[in-house]
Amino acid sequence: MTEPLVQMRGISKAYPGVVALRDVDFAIGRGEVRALLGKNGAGKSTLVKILAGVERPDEGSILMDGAPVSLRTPMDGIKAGIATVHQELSVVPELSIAENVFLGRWPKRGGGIDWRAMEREAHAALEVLGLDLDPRQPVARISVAQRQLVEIARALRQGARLLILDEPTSSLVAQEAETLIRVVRRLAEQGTSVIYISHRMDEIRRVAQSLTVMRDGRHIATTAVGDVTNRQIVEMLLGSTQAEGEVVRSAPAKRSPLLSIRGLEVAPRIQDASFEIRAGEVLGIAGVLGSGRTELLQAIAGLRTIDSGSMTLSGSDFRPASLRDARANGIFMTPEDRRGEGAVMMLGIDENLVMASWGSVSRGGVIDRAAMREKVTASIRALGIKLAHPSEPLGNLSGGNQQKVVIGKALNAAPRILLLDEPTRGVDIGAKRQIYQLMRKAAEEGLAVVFVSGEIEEFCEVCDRVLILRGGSITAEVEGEAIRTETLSELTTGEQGVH
Amino acid sequence: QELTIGALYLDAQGFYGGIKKGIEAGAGDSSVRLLGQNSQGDAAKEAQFASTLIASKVSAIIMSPVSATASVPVVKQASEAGIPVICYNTCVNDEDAKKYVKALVTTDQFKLGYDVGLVAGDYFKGKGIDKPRFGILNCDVYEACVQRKAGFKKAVEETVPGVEWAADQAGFEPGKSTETATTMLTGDTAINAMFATTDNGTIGAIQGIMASGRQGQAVVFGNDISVQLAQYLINAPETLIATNGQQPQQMGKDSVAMALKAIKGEAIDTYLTIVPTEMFLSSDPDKVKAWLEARPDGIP
Amino acid sequence: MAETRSELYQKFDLRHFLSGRANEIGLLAAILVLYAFLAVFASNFMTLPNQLNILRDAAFVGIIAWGMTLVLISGEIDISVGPHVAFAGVLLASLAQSGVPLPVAALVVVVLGALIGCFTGFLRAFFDVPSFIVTLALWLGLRGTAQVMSDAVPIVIMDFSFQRFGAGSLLGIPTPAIIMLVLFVAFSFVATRTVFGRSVYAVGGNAEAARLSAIPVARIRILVFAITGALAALTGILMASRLGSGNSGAASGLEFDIIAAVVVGGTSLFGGRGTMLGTLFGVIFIAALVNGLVLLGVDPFAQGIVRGVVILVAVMVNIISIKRMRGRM
Amino acid sequence: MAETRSELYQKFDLRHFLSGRANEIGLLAAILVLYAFLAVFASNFMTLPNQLNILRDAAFVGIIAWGMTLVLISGEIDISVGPHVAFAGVLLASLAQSGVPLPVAALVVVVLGALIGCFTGFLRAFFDVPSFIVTLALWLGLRGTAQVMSDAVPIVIMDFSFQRFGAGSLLGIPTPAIIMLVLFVAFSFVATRTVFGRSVYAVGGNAEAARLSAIPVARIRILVFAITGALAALTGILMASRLGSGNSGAASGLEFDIIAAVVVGGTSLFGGRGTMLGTLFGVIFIAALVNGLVLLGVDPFAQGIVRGVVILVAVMVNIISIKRMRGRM
Ligand SMILES: Nc1ncnc2c1ncn2[C@@H]1O[C@H](COP(=O)(O)OP(=O)(O)OP(=O)(O)O)[C@@H](O)[C@H]1O
Ligand SMILES: Nc1ncnc2c1ncn2[C@@H]1O[C@H](COP(=O)(O)OP(=O)(O)OP(=O)(O)O)[C@@H](O)[C@H]1O
Ligand SMILES: [Mg+2]
Ligand SMILES: [Mg+2]
Repeated sequence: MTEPLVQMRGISKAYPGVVALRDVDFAIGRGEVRALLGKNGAGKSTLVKILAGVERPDEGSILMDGAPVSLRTPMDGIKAGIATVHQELSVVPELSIAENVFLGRWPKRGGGIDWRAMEREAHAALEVLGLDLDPRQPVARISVAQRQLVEIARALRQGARLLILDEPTSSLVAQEAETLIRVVRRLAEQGTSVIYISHRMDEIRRVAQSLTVMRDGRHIATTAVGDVTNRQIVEMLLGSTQAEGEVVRSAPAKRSPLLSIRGLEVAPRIQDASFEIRAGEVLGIAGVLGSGRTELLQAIAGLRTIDSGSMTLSGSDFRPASLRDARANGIFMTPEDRRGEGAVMMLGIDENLVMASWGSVSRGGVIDRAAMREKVTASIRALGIKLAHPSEPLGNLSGGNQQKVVIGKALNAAPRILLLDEPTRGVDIGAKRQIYQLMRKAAEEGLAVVFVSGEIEEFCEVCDRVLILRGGSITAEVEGEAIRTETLSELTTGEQGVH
Repeated sequence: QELTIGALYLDAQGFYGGIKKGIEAGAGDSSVRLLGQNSQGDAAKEAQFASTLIASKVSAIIMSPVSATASVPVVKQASEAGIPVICYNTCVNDEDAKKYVKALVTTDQFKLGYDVGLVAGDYFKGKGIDKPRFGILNCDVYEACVQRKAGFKKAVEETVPGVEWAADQAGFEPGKSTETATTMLTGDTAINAMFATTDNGTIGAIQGIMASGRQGQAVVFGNDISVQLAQYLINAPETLIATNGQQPQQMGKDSVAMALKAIKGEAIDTYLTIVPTEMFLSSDPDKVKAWLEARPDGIP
Repeated sequence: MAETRSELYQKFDLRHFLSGRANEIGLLAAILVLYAFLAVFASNFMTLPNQLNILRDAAFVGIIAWGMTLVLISGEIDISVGPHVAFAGVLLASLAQSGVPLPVAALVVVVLGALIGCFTGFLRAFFDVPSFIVTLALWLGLRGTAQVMSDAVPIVIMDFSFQRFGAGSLLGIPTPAIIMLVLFVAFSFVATRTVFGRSVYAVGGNAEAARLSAIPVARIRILVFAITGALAALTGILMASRLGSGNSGAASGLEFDIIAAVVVGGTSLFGGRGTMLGTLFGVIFIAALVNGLVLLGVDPFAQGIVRGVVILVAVMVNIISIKRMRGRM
Repeated sequence: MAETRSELYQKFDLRHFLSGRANEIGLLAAILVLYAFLAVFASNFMTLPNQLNILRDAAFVGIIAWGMTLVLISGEIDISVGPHVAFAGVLLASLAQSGVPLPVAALVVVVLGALIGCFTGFLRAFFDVPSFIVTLALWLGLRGTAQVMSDAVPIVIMDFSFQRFGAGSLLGIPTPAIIMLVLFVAFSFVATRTVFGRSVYAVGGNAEAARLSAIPVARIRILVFAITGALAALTGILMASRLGSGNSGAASGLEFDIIAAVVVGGTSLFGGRGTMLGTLFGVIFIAALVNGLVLLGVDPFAQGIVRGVVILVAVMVNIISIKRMRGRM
């Protein structure tokens, strides 16, 4: 085998209270697509951040083309030909889409920025990823998924020798993920090396030739993808022979509708949606990007003005006038943008967990610390959150663990209807399973859980019923055994056989 | 045993630069330690600094109280702590001053305005103008300025009863007073005279006339004297007619002398020391030049 | 299981404790260094009367600073407090002058202060007017109102027992200082132990997340301004009592001193971060510095330079040591 | 297909154009209303001399405001500009007094101004000292230095041709106004068309994203302060020329007027958002308002109230109409 493009040797990195990497060796060849796998907090992002020059290792060395390189700043990384899409979105909301695609490397003409060329090329770069947007609008106005594509476009444009994608598809649906995978494969054929981090097992097999598994900051194994089964991968990831979860769905029991919705219209995307949410079930909502899943949940949660349609909650008329109104009626929603809307990164993990349920851990406005600690401890155990101390800032946690805190907050709010918008984004396989179980448990306790996800496979594992949202209305409903990947993807896209 | 005197300056305008120099000179002559502080025209800050001086048991306090009423409590507090208080420039109201203040060294503020008012009145009478129209740059937030303005108005009204008081705006900060004067003069083209109650206001008035191109049509009467005003008296005699100057350095020195007397328990014969004012006229450039020569450092 | 559960919290973790309080520890060290220096070089600095005097001076900044800390933590700013103090004093004096009994007048002034704060918070919360703009308008308007009401001449308050309120002391401790310290305890409690206090942090840290968690963001915003308005009014009353009059020119630039003390105390101008203890240290540090410079006999014109340098050095050393401390753990 | 798509955004889109400029349109409307009112009620307001006068006054705020806009967009603040103006004037005058030719002295002052700005930016960028703290220290220190240098007594600059620089005019337009407008064009270009300008927005909008994209965040931060420092020095020279002296008490509170004008112009105190045109409108609006109130003969004490109310109403109406406009599109 030829000399690898990049070699990392004996990399160690510690954060206050946490050792993120312990003596990790890592190497990738030219034109190789390497999947990097591991539980939340395993150290994947830290490893690639060190490659990108964002973080500096405490120990260890990096070689490119066999020669040692010093990657001390993001600039060094970019100069060395390493382009990175980081896990946490790093767009500037106030700037236009075009400017974000070219961030820091705006095309110049005659001393000034060439806006025309920039907009044209940005549009072209996004089109490659299947996105047709006016590149002049500010990024603040586009969805999380679209922002993620903007960042990918930025990295692709750099013409790098090594492309790092840290959970690039976390907020994408199957179609976009598919487009991205095609783009990555093409790049690899042209000689670009790619490190691809994802928790989605099916993607890994389609995009990567080899994979590296990490656990607790250690390198566990590197093999060709073909040499291992999914089951083996999961075992390496989790570090135990923890059983591959069977479908956790419960027996379909017909329950009475909790919330019935007829002819719902929410400008601009939801036209005529009719469906019902039943207590004690996990209801999935599937749709393509921009099909209006988020808007639908937001309308129910009182975050959007409903233009027309009728709703009945437990048999009586109901129209959520505001977030507080919905909340008072037992409806709670977790947003898809964790950093922007889901949690307060500066505050402690404990406070984030009880933020939506202060009433239950306070008396007369004064916090009952003992009650709070008990509740927080229970949540941390139930969700399996990996942390150093409950009161450390949430921002210190790995992405997946942050997501668990957001869900924990929602569960602590004790709603009757729990709306989860992409709750498993960036969550590892083990934790996903825990989250499914939490959803199931909540349903068994009588909650109605509504679940939006971009990964169709997830519906099969946890949902009792799945609604298909297309063109602004509910076009189909699948129940029980009929919930299968192929069926759902046909129904959402209207095409036959994506796979 | 070393004597310590606390000195409070009202703010950091040129006039208090002169006071400070006078006080420092006076203190230096008698090897007194000086604790100085700038009240910045704020009664609250003054109270804070005075309390600090009182708590550290200075031998005397020399101050220009910010207000005739609002400064009473600190003066009283000092007096009750057995620390003699000497007022300069301004003082608390007469009744309380009698009780708590040992001596007052000042310019007669009313007269400071009144005297230049007489000059102004005579100027217009001499020109046969019986309805001069005045714009005023005041510093009414300070009580001394209110008196200057009152004095000036009284004198002018006595000499030319037909006088018209047009605009009357605050103008005592460098720069801002120039802006206000320019606006006034462009806005009211009938104004043919300006009166300002401070050196910065007077400079602003002159510059306002220049900026609005009204040289020869409007004239300035002012208070205070400085190097720059002296320059204008010499170089722009048709614009700045007269300014009535105080003698801050003298005032400072006299205050220290009074303070030393009070500390030693000597009898102070006169509570009130009036430091004379000096009128500077553009028609008498020699006097202006002599004043300039006597002050190579430029401190009034 | 129950036991391991509480272990998550209960074992006292010194490193965690210290790293969470690095800012306060650094400030305390800065205060100690300053005190040591002044004790040696400024005669009379360490006397009891002077220390009490520092406390009294600190109160005129500190009382409002507690509210300002909440305002800044919530991601807002209130620059109207200086004129508000002047306005409150003038209003109190003119009410007293027209025969209203002082306690009633004081109550009116404080309630009105809270209402003015509500107004700011209301415009911020419901019309999205930046709080800098609303309080800028108040900054201009309240000083103007005070001047118009009093013609810029202090309005004397005749009641001598009232003067003792701001200038006097209780058990030897100046009344304003006592009020400041009592309020400090109250605000520390509010900031760390109440739902309202924690909600202020949440709103400042991420307003959107707070809203989606059903925290009443608008109400929080209104409340922080109302509290600060009431504290400004209270300070105005104390100041009127100290000066024996309502003075439209009083407290000029006070907003600035207060914000400076709060920021020196480690509160972020961008919201989400800050503690009452830090603010207390910031207030004390600056009050002791101002006092010490007078006693050192530093030339008044040069005092600004020294103050600037000392504040900068103290904050810099603190920031560097916080980083060190965090880095080591 | 490809063609229709590119047409989609290449052809001039009125709605897009307007919605991106809603703030400026609103401000322009506010200025027009103010002008209409003053034209009717304030005699001589609409005369050419008075309008030129407004422009001249505006320059003393505007020149620095261009730099301050960049500072605020980058998420920082610079409160030291007022004392910096005074310091620059005093330094210029004392250099001139000691025989340095004025052009050389002016150059020295501007270069030093930029260096002082670099110092601020440096401490911010490399030591994470909040820019509020660094510029607070400068605010105290620069005024103090100016006072010490001059003993608080204005230092006269004898050169009369120099006085024409600040007080005079070119083709009838006041020199400071010309400088302000030329700089406005330059800064508009910088802010919208240069890599540096866009980097300032990126740093203020999301510093972490900027860093990850290899934008030299530290250099940008240093530059915005250096520029503002140089502009403050330039304004100091103009002010000294206008006053005929270097005055340590000059420009008190100027930082406040400037930040107010920039914020009224729609720039966010939290960074990421703002335009030069908005700032220009903010500067003109406030300058015209101040001028108009003098011409209306409003009681000086009441002027603060009127200014506060007018600014608040203008900003509120603007914010509401921006929301409407955005909502409709
Ligand atoms: N800035 C930080 N401060 C403190 N701890 C950190 C910081 N960044 C990461 N960590 C910790 O380092 C460990 C590794 O985190 P890292 O982000 O590399 O995990 P990851 O494998 O990318 O996880 P995920 O799948 O959730 O993204 C975690 O325990 C995390 O809490
Ligand atoms: N023009 C816009 N301005 C502001 N927000 C927008 C705009 N368009 C979409 N969004 C936001 O983007 C999010 C996603 O939109 P939507 O609900 O239509 O898509 P979705 O089906 O949930 O798909 P996805 O979340 O995968 O993008 C929503 O939160 C919506 O508010
Ligand atoms: Mg990660
Ligand atoms: Mg969505």
